[in-house]
Amino acid sequence: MASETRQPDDKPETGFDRPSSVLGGVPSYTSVDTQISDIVLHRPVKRGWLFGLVISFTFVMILLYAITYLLIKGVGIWGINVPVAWGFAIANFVWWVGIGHAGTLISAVLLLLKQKWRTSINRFAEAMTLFAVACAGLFPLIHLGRPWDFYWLIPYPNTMSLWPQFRSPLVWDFFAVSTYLTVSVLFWFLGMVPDLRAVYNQARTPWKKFIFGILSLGWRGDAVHWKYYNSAYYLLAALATPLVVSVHSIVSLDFAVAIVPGWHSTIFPPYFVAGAILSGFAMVLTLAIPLRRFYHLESLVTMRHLENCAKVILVTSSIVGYGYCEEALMAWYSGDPYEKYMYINRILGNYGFAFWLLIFCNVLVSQSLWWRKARLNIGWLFALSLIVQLGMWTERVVIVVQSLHRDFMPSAWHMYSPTIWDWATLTGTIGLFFALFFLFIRVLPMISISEVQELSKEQEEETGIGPNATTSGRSRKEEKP
Amino acid sequence: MSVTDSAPQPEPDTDLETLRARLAATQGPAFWRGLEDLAQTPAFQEAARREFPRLGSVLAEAKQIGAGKTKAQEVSRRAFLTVMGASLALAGLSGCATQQPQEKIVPYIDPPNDSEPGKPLFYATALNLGGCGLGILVTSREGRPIKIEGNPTHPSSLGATDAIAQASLLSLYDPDRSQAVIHRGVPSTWDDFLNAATAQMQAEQATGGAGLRFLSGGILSPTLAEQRQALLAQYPNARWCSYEPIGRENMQAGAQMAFGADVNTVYHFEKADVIVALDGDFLLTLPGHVRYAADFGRRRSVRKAKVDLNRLYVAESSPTITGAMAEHRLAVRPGEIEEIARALMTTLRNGGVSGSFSATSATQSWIATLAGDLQAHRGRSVVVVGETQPPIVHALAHSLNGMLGNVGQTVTYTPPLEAVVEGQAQSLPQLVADMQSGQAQTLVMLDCNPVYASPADLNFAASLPKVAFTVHLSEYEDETANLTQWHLPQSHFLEAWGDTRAHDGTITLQQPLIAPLYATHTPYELLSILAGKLDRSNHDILRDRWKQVYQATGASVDDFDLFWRTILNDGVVANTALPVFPATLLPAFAGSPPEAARAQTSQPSDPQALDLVFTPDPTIWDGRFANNGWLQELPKPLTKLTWDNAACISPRTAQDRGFTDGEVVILRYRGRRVEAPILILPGQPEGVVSISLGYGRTRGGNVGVGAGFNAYALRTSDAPWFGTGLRLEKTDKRVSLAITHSHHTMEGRDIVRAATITTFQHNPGFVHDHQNDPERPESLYPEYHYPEYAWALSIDLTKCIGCNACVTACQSENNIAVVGKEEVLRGREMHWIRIDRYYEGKNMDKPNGTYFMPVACMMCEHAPCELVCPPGATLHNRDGLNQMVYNRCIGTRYCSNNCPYKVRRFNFFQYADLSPLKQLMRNPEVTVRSRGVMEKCSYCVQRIENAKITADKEKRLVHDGEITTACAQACPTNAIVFGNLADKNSLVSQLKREPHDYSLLSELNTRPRTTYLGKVSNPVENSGA
Amino acid sequence: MKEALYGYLASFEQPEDLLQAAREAHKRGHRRMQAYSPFPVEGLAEAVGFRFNLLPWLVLGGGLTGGAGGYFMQYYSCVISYRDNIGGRPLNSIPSFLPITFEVTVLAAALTAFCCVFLLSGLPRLYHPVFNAPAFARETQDRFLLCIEAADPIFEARDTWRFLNGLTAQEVVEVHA
Amino acid sequence: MRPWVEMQGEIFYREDGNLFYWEPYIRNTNALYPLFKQVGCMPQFFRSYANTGMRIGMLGVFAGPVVLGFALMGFNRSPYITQVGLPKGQPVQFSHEHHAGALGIDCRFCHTSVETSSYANIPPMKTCMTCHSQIWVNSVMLAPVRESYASRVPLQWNRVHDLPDFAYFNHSIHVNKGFGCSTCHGRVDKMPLVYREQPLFMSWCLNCHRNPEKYVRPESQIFTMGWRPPANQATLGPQLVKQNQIRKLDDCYVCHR
Repeated sequence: MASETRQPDDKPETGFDRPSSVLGGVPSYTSVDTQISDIVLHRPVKRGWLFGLVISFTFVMILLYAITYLLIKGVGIWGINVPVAWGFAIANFVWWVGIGHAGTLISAVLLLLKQKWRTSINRFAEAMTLFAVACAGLFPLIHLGRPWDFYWLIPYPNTMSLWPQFRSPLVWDFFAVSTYLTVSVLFWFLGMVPDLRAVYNQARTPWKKFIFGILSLGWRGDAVHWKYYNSAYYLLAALATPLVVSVHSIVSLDFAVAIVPGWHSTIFPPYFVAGAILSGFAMVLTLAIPLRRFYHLESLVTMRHLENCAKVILVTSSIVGYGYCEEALMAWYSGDPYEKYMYINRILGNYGFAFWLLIFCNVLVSQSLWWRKARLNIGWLFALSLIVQLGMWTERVVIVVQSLHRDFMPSAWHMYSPTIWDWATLTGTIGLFFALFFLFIRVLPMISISEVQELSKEQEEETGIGPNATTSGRSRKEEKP
Repeated sequence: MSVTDSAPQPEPDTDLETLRARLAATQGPAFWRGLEDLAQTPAFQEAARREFPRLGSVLAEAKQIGAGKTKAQEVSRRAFLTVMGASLALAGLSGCATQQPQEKIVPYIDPPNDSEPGKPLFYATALNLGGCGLGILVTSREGRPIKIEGNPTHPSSLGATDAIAQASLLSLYDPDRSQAVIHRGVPSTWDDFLNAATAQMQAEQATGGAGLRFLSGGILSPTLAEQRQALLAQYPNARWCSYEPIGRENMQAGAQMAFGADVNTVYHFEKADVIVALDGDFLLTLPGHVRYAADFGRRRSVRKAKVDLNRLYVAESSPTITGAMAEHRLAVRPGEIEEIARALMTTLRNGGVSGSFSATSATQSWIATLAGDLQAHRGRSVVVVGETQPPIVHALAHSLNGMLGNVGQTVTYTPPLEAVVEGQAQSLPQLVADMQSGQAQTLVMLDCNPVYASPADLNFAASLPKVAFTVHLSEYEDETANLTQWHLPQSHFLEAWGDTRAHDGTITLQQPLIAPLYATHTPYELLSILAGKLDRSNHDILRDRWKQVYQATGASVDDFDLFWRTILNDGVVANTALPVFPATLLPAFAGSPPEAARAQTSQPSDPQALDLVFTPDPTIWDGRFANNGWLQELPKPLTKLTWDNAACISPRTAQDRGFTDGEVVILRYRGRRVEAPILILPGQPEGVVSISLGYGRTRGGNVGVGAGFNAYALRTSDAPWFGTGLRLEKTDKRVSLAITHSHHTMEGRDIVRAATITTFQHNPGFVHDHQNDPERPESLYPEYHYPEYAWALSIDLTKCIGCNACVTACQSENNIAVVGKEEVLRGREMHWIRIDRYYEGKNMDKPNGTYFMPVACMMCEHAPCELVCPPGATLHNRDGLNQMVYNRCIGTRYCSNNCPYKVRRFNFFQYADLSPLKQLMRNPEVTVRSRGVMEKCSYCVQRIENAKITADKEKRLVHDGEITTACAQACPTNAIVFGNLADKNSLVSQLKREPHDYSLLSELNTRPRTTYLGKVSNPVENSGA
Repeated sequence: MKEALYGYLASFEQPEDLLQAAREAHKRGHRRMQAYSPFPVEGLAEAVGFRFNLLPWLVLGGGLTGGAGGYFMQYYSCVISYRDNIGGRPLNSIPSFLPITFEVTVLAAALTAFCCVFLLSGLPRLYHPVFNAPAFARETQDRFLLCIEAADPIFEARDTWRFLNGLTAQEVVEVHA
Repeated sequence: MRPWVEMQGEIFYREDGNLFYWEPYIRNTNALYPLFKQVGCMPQFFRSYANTGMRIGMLGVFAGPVVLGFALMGFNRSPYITQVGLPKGQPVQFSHEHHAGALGIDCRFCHTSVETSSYANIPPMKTCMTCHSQIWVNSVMLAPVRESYASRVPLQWNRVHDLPDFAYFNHSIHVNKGFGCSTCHGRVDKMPLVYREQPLFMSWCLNCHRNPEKYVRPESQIFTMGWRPPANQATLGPQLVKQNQIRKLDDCYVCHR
């Protein structure tokens, strides 16, 4: 829209990108409302957006094709075999769940920590969470030999009088992931209700009015509603915080509970969670950087946000690095011959290259963020976010495949090589993720209106100047004759 | 054309009906099965089988071995689109509510006398293999043979079997079997053949059969031998020649050389303290090897109470399981064996090594040690030579045995088993000459495949068309069938009457288990047809012959029925073992070895040249089992190679010449060439390439065709087993070899625990020494108690010879699917029990030891797999069995990941062949697993449960030895013992109290129910060899 | 045609104005009134007479019930319903049962919280008299509104109207049901 | 009170470094607003009945899945799936009511192997003909039987009690341990055409496998159709369980292999 022609982008950007400021200047309540809801309501379909959607939708089609073929033929179409009975499917699952962590973390944890800078990124971070978890949830389902019997994991009184085997980490997974998904949806939706009302108010066409009206449940912004709303919102945050930690801990237990050398390790939960946050924040950057660029949200999603994400990445990647060292230490210290062999084999064995790749991507590259210059270099941040994604995915694959392909009995050792269908499924879910996201930014307010309004008020009170204060009725009253 | 018109077969038909009905109701939503079975519904397949046998078989094959092949993976576009949309949506719901499809019940018209529905029946019969008959008991359910076990009363079996015997069941149900008479490539009928044959024979009658030629394998059947005699009497000028690709020409000639007469040598290993095998693989290929393995195993028992160990010396030119069992193994070029034999002889005569030939120090000391040992064990030693060695070596062995006073003790001689005694080596070239010259007018080939298996230099295929009238009776439409005018389908031995001889001559009656599935007949019938008796049935021929034999003994005809029933029931004809043959050594061999008879084994002229050795294939023998999926997928004992043969070379040779596994090379040998993949085999002698026969089939079934390369193409009649002058040429081609066990060493882990006998005597508990953790670490969990039954398995690594009998037995008992080469390459073979093979020592050219370790589900009491199974499809029962419930399994494969022994198998595709023909073969007591389901060894729980039911009815407990597992039952050496641990007196309990009993990976505290007895060997201490 | 009067709606431009107005109204004894704002305003609820927040207690209850239920579900299936020996582990494997217990606790609590927000605030309610006021079109934008219902105990048309106009309201309108 | 447009202007003219940045986004958000002001009210998008509609909708959203779930469970237990009480058509209208009931023929006359084998055995055509070669020799109803016996083509009965192929049931052990026919097959002597008495659910099997004492009978009663647990079953049952050495078997391998 207009902004392409008139480009205050660089001039003000320099001004607004003072990393200190959470918002680029103080917007008026109205402008916040309109600016955000316009993206949903009035902004015409842009070629760039359409292009992106088409690309990602193509991959959704590939995914559908791959899954259909899978259901017809069986999981044999993948590269898995008997020592390596879990291949890409589970690695992708872990990777996606990890990405799904940043959203809730940002919105819940930072909310409890009263971090202002969460405000303008939490909404799409949460959306990201949902879509990532949706992609993740796909894998445990399709990796089953008989997917149509997945419902045997649900405890319900059946004619066989049988129950799930509650000692199995996969059942824990089932509960953890579904709980996480549900709570995230609730949290996301609850936060969005007032904004949906705002969009409703801005909407012109009956259809939009109808849909947003229904979705906003007739929200009135009543003071008492706000009261309940807030306490519920904070309670959900308080619930989501341990939840988000538990989810990836439980996912890590899929491995830690097993006796496979390279899996059976007590440090898995913390180090999986760290990895999850790492990949999650990387994904936030991957999404935020183009978003603010194309939708001119530089003043809402400021350098402050990007830099903070960068800092989180730096910390978590260091934790992950510590995890690697810890594993090596335990392999040596435990004196367990199998562990020892596994770790040496991980570094120097058939899949050694993957190990060095993940060390480079997850630990080394992000160390550059110690320098502020790197943290403020948007281009570098974007590149880095992609590198970290790759690294984290590689780590999951290494943990799954490399540990399995040589365990206790040398007679059973066998290599694993992915097939075209493994890749199709992986890229397919990536397509699905972005397709959902593209749709999201067009149909729902991607930044929380009410919260930014609140924030702008607070800013106004700090700075003393702003578009709202001066229109005070009180001041006018004095002028009255 | 139709199969049904010529042979009445109501029985199979009705069965197929029921089966098709039963097939309709399998677990899993019909929706999905519908998709997988698209265009492969049993009805369609059945129709196809009847109308176009070839097509039917193609479909069956596509399903049998095609699971991994792309052609079977392809899904029709229509099928795909049908699901494309619905699939995702329906995937979940389809499981919820599905109505049961209607099953039919088809009763008998008249019930068969002695059979009760749901109860198995056992029939005694025998199969011919490797020059002697093996007595077996066949389990029959509702008139269908479903399992083969050894016949305890049969001298060659003693209740055990080998892999091939077990797998021969599958051949019966092979859709690729020849199903109709074929005349010049066109389907015809038996009637047409009868007319043609009668006419031809009348023509021959005139000349007394001057143009009449017969070609057959060795004839073990007395009845067939008599028919042959009669026929030759009828046609005095006719000639009968015999050719076995893996025959006993050398033994025969050797005997001639030593005794002036052909003899059949019977060994008594149970009496031998010292065994010397010169290229003599008596554990796997020698006639009677099952019995020999049993006898050998009996002398390999290491118990705290009593240690009884023989000592085995092996000098061999290509690694065999016999070599793997040897205390002192010597890998030599094939030509050197003779020298060794001679050296041994001279050494024994005049003490101290003879300088007659230049041997390496290793060889020298080997001979020295052996000589000393033999001196010490006169009369309690035995020298065995294999069929691959030239006659002179056999002769030398005879004289050695004579010299050591073994004859009458560990070695006895009988008249030959086989009826055809003319020099077999010459007979085939003679026949080909006649064919070339046109002397041969009529050629009748009985159960043989000369076009494929005859020596390349004879060029049999080219001369076959020159014969006016050719007849070929065979189970498959093989290479020969393609070139003969009349191809006649032969009955499988489970469909036929017959008789055969054990390795000691004892006769067994063969009786049919099922009416011929197709319009097939037997050699007996064919011979009687040719003799002009068209109306005599297979049964009549046998019964009448035996009636005569019975009357000849002077017994009254009235008792014959009783006699007949007795011999059928026993599976042996009492005291028909051949009498001892008074073989006396000819003077030449009485003294020191005659130099004259030295076979010219020239040392290779140019250094590049290698020795070539042909070996019988340990799984598909000479190629006659090439279409048997079980055997094709059975890992060969040492190479662990499936679906292929390869040119095996030693690591050193590979290193020197820069060859790697799977690299295709051109073998140039005596002006012939063949392309073969390289396989590096530890223990292979330096500069020797050994290739196994039987592969490279071009016709005769979809399973076998295209697998491996044809070794016969290099085989010449003058040097059928080995020769020098082989050259290898590199190519840029590679093939991937489906090897199930590629890692040779144990990585220093305490997997197989071995010691010498002296170590054992000083420290019986040696197995627990080099293990950092206690055998049974403490556990936090409360103990579960198993008061009534606690099933357990004990595997004696000292006894296990790695012969694979258990693997095939398990496959047959438990309906285990064949997956095909591609799937094996991916690491998806389905065997419930595998035999791990490890080498010990740094030098891969001369491994210090080769160990076999059968590994099946360990039935851990603290099973890691159970803990992680989400639907609880695998869990413990009250007998402490680790149950795997297929119908509850959703296929997360988590259990397999968490199984430290990796004994769980997963159905990545629909591996199980659901075609009606295969349904006939299934063990109805075991669920046929569907796609997406995990499976594993169950300790043959179907046997356990049935035994418990029987016991419960009698209000008692199952007592020891009442049941055993399929693997234990098949094992010739009784290395595997199954029993109840709760019963303190059971054999298995006793074995587990042995000091050298240990459990695999015990440090994981999985508490396996399967434990091992450490391997104890009996070498001569401080010997260099 | 005009329906019955629902109340008067005063719209302010600043949260402070609204807050103050609400306080004054409450001081005057108005009870049946609501204050609307685009974003939560500190103390506004109390100003219009909000006292006790039930929600947290409901959530606590929900969570506890969920947790207990979650554990019992596992205990029942493993110890009471089908007593299976799983890898030699005790029937009641407490450590293995904790993860699910935790997850169910969180789930139950979250669902309670979510549902109670709307139940307690009487939502969904798509139609509401105050929506008739034009100012409400900007209620989520930049308007801070105070509505005193006609049903209010001390509501008296003229008096209340004057009172509201006396405030810093930017405009006051009648709202009809 | 100023008209709305003016007020907007006011913001327009404010020269503020921050503010101008926002101008392009400030549009006449509600062009119709002045008009509404004249009317004094703005028509609502949703009418009052929308509230009721919405509540119903919410109910559907939350209650719907639950209801559907229960419906499915019910469906799975319905005769449509279990075929309980639905007589099956057969190639010949063989009446157990007549043979077992009226004529009082013992079960074992036809189902010969019920005491010894896993299969109870469906009688061969010959068994039918033992009698029906003497009586009802010309009955039209029996034509198929005679035909099949003559032509050696067996009849194909429709299976009524059909366990899945992965469940291995053994008649003999049940009969030997004192469990009667009618416990599972119902009053066959009252069935002109046989139907399923029991759903054959795994839960149903387990019910007896876990409490055999409720269903076990004295040996004499096993083949009696009308047997009901006597008043003293509570004491009799456990005795029989003890005396027949009945174990409570709920291991998977008992039935699944």
